[in-house]
Amino acid sequence: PATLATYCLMLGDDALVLSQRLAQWCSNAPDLEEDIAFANIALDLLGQARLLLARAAAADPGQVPALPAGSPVPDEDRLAFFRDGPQVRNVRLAEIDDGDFAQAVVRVLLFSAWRLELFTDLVRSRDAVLAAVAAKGVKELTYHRDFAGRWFVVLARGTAESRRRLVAGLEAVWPYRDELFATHGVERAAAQAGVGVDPAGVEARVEAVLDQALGAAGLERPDVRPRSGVQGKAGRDGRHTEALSLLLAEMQSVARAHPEGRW
Amino acid sequence: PATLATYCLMLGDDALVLSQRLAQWCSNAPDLEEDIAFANIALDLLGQARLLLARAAAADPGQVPALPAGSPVPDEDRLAFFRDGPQVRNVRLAEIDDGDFAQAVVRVLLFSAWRLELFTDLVRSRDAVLAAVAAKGVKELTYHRDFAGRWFVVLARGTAESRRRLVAGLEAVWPYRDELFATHGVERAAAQAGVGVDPAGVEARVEAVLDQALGAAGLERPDVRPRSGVQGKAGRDGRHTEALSLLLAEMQSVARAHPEGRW
Amino acid sequence: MSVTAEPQSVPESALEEQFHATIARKDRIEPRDWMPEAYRRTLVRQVAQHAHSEIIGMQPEGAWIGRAPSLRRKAILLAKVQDEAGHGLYLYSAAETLGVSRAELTELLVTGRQKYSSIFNYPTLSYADVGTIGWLVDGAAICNQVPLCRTSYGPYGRAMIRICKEESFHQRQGYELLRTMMRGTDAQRAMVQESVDRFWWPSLMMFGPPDDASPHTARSMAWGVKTHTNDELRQRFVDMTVPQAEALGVTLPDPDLAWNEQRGSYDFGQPDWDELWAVVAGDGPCNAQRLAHRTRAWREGAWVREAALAYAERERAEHEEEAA
Amino acid sequence: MSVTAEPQSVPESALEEQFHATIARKDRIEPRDWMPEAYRRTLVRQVAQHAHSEIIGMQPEGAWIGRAPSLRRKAILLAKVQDEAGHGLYLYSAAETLGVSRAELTELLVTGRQKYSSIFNYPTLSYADVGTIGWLVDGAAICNQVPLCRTSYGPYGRAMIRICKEESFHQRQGYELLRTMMRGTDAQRAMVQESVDRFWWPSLMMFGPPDDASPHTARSMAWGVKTHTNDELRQRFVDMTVPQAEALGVTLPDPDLAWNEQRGSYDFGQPDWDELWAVVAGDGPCNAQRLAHRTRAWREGAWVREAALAYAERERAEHEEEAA
Repeated sequence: PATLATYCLMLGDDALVLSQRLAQWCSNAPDLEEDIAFANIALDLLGQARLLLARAAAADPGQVPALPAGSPVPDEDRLAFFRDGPQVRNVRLAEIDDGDFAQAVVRVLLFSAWRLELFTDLVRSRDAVLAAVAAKGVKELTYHRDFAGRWFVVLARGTAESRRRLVAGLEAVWPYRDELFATHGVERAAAQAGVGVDPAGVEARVEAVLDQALGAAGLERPDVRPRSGVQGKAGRDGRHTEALSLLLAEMQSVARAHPEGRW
Repeated sequence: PATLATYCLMLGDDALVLSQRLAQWCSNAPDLEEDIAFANIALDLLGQARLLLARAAAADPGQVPALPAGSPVPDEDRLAFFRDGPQVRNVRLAEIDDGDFAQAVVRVLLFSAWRLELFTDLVRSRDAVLAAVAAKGVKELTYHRDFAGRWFVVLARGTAESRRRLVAGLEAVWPYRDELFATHGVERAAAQAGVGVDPAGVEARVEAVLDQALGAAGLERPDVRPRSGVQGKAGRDGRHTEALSLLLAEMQSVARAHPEGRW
Repeated sequence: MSVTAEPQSVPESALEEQFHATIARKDRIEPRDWMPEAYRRTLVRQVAQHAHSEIIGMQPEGAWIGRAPSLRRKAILLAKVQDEAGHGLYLYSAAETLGVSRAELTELLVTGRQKYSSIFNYPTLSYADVGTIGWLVDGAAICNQVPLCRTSYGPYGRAMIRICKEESFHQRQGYELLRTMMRGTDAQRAMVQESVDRFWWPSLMMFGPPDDASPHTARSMAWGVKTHTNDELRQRFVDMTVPQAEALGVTLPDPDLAWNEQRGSYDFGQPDWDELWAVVAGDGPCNAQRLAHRTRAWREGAWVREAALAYAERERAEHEEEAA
Repeated sequence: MSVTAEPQSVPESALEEQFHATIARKDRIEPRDWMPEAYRRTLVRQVAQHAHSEIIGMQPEGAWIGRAPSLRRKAILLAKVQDEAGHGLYLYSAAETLGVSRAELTELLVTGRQKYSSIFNYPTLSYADVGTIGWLVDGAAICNQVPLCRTSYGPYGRAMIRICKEESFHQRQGYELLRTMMRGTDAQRAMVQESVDRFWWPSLMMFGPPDDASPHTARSMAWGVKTHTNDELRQRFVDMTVPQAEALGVTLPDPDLAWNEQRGSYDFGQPDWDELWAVVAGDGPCNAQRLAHRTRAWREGAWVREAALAYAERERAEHEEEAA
């Protein structure tokens, strides 16, 4: 149960943190259609996060932060708002700053192409909840990937400026790619137990999708090396970038000011 | 004692909030000398804030936020880290975003010219602590005002670009000027009790200082109207700009995560 | 939502007679129909101002998406702000049927030549404001907007039907948030009261100045663009809201508020109209901030819109080549 | 703090003999003195790298000034980061005595042609990191730097004396923060341990690669620029730190750490040198972020520096006119 719970936190935190980032576009996007599209993606990911955090709490109540006796805060919110950075398990790709619209597009493309393949396999999880989350998520992630893929090509083939920015975005985001496929012990154990998916197993399929997008855009893979972690550990171990603690400080500020609040 | 305490919070919050803003320049200033100068000003204001918050707590312990029994958090930190926006009493000038260096210079000039005149009179407060804080502060604020005044002239007479930015900064900051001299009920009561200073009484002296700076810079007073409050209430009543709640969210995040922490 | 227009001329042509007959039998004017230039200009201004209000209105609530204190509330708020973007879309589309583009209207907004609802020049200072905006601000907007569903211009009226449906959903959500918070801690109850204290008067101002100071009301009503006076709508809002405030357990900050048995309505005090004029003139607490935010987002997105245009042009050219 | 230089040539001139004699009797070389070009270049690089390290080093700690959890700690941290700016100033001044300007050196930094200490490419992830950086990182820096107070180049050595004094003050403050936190809540103790787990190995890497992989050590020692080998300094640091960790109540994350009675020193494991090389090559967790931050601040400040220059020029011209 601890493995299942931690595994759910990993997938849930990926969605929660990226949802938080993407929601920042709302009222800041290049046009209303993109305000709406980013909000849609953020809402889908938030929905996934809620189901996954609730599943984590049910699987292992011991991982849910304690609050003052009688606090009405539900489990999903305890997990979202009362954990500190080292307990948060998302990959670093989900937390880095968005930069400009081009960088946001590249990040969503990479993230959703990867997560879509994970969820495609996760549909066969022995855990019925995870399987159901994955089945619902596959449809959502297909839309996210296609939205980002379309803009990827538009920006690559739009103007010289948009192409320049897209290439810069690609170089900024790509160093976080390898981490997506580095199997964590918990992921391995979850895969062996038949409840989770080993990310290393989806790498080839994700690569094929990305190569297709790069091809349509007339771009090469960026010539950048992976960003190292700290003593080999990264997001899945709670070793994040500095961006996460500021993201959490904002996200958790109201909830933490009212640990016994009803909302 | 409630009047004295609230009055100390007003002066203390002005210093605390502006200190927080100015500290953001550290590692972001145009050159090392300004990194150091902004840090100096921020440190001086932080020192003033600590003395004033401690005085407020001593004058009226009822205004100090309660924490779990046995919490070792000292009064000054309870006041700084465990009040919400509506309890925070600074003028809005202290909390607005810095914008660029020019806007920061204008803000510091306006703030320190005003506060220097307040403190010059506050030296005669019947409250010995306030009088001592003011006496120490007069020296500090003279330096702050002169630092900002020097840059005010340099930017005005430097390049066309720096002059353009200075004028823009002046127009952005000036609408918060009137609030500095609008006497709040607590300020009036404190002045009548001989412990505080009525800000309306220092307006003419502050104007003279600003006119001198404008003259040296070859600039007119900006042609902008004051920024209204909400039903006539503003910072001194806890009715702030949206910038303050984000500033507090960041500033209070670690302290609030550990209400029983020792630091 | 004030409207300004040229003095109305006496009907001269058959077209103009037809136009007035359509209005008189409460039918809709459609984009293909003839309409007086003053009517078109009035409508463009009103619809654009309404669209701008939706878009600027994303900011005060959007500021709290990142800080929503529960995941459920985060989803509700994000969906609501997204709806506002959607409302902006419908309304800009309605304006486009009158011959002006979204880009033109946005330029008029960011250069300060068109307005938006002054309520959004007040700051949001706590999460309770999300609830209060839903309850009071959306509530007042609905009072203003429900009559607009029957407005004489077809595309505008149909957009309003959809918008009003979503707005009343938002209003219920806002009220529900406040009700939940009132059942929470003392600090939460204080937060709700503080928020209501700030938003009550600005909400009353949303109906515009008193009738005797509203010069365009008569003409707009004759055109069927407006169907009730400012004071009528304001009274309706107060009568609707006071019992809700009692149910909620909050105090409305008006010492003159009292039930008038004779009128069968509540008497209430006057907002600070000087403050309204200051806010309308651009000196409200957030005017500069709202406009700067929208301008920045619009300018920063220019390269993306240009890229999309260039890409679409290229695609079209390639398709035409293939077709040839 | 690695140094690279041309192969040393045999002394030929009287000047060169004098230079070596000065070094041999442990006197200082001063700016007016003749010095071999390779010595000058080595020094410029080392002093610049040291200055850059102070300036880049402001970022990881500076990130927490805004979130310091007590006003006392906020003041301490702000003053410390300010000291780092001051150290940068002295060191750039020392470099300027060798004929290079601060602006030139900063351009070399932001364009990636000069380095800074790799330790600052690790992120700060909690407030405990402020303490750990003081204790371990400043501690390691002091071990590296105390010998530099006796370095052969006068301005550098004198800057180091002042810097070392302040650094040991910072180190004590960092240790004191951790000690206070260890007396706090369980969550605080866990935070300290997590921080030490992350910073222990990078601190050991601060002494550079093992001696057998450090090609320039011999030459730098001969020139009196360096006075101890990397491994000597690393051992000294470990021996100093282990008892402090015990007093603190934290576990250093090295299973091989053990007292060696015979050597009278601690045995310890090897850091992951591959990670060090990756970080040095630019692929550490924060290299891109640190450089982007410094570049942005420097570029954004350009108009201010230009304005100051233009103003100074004008003032000078006016004064000359008056004098004439």
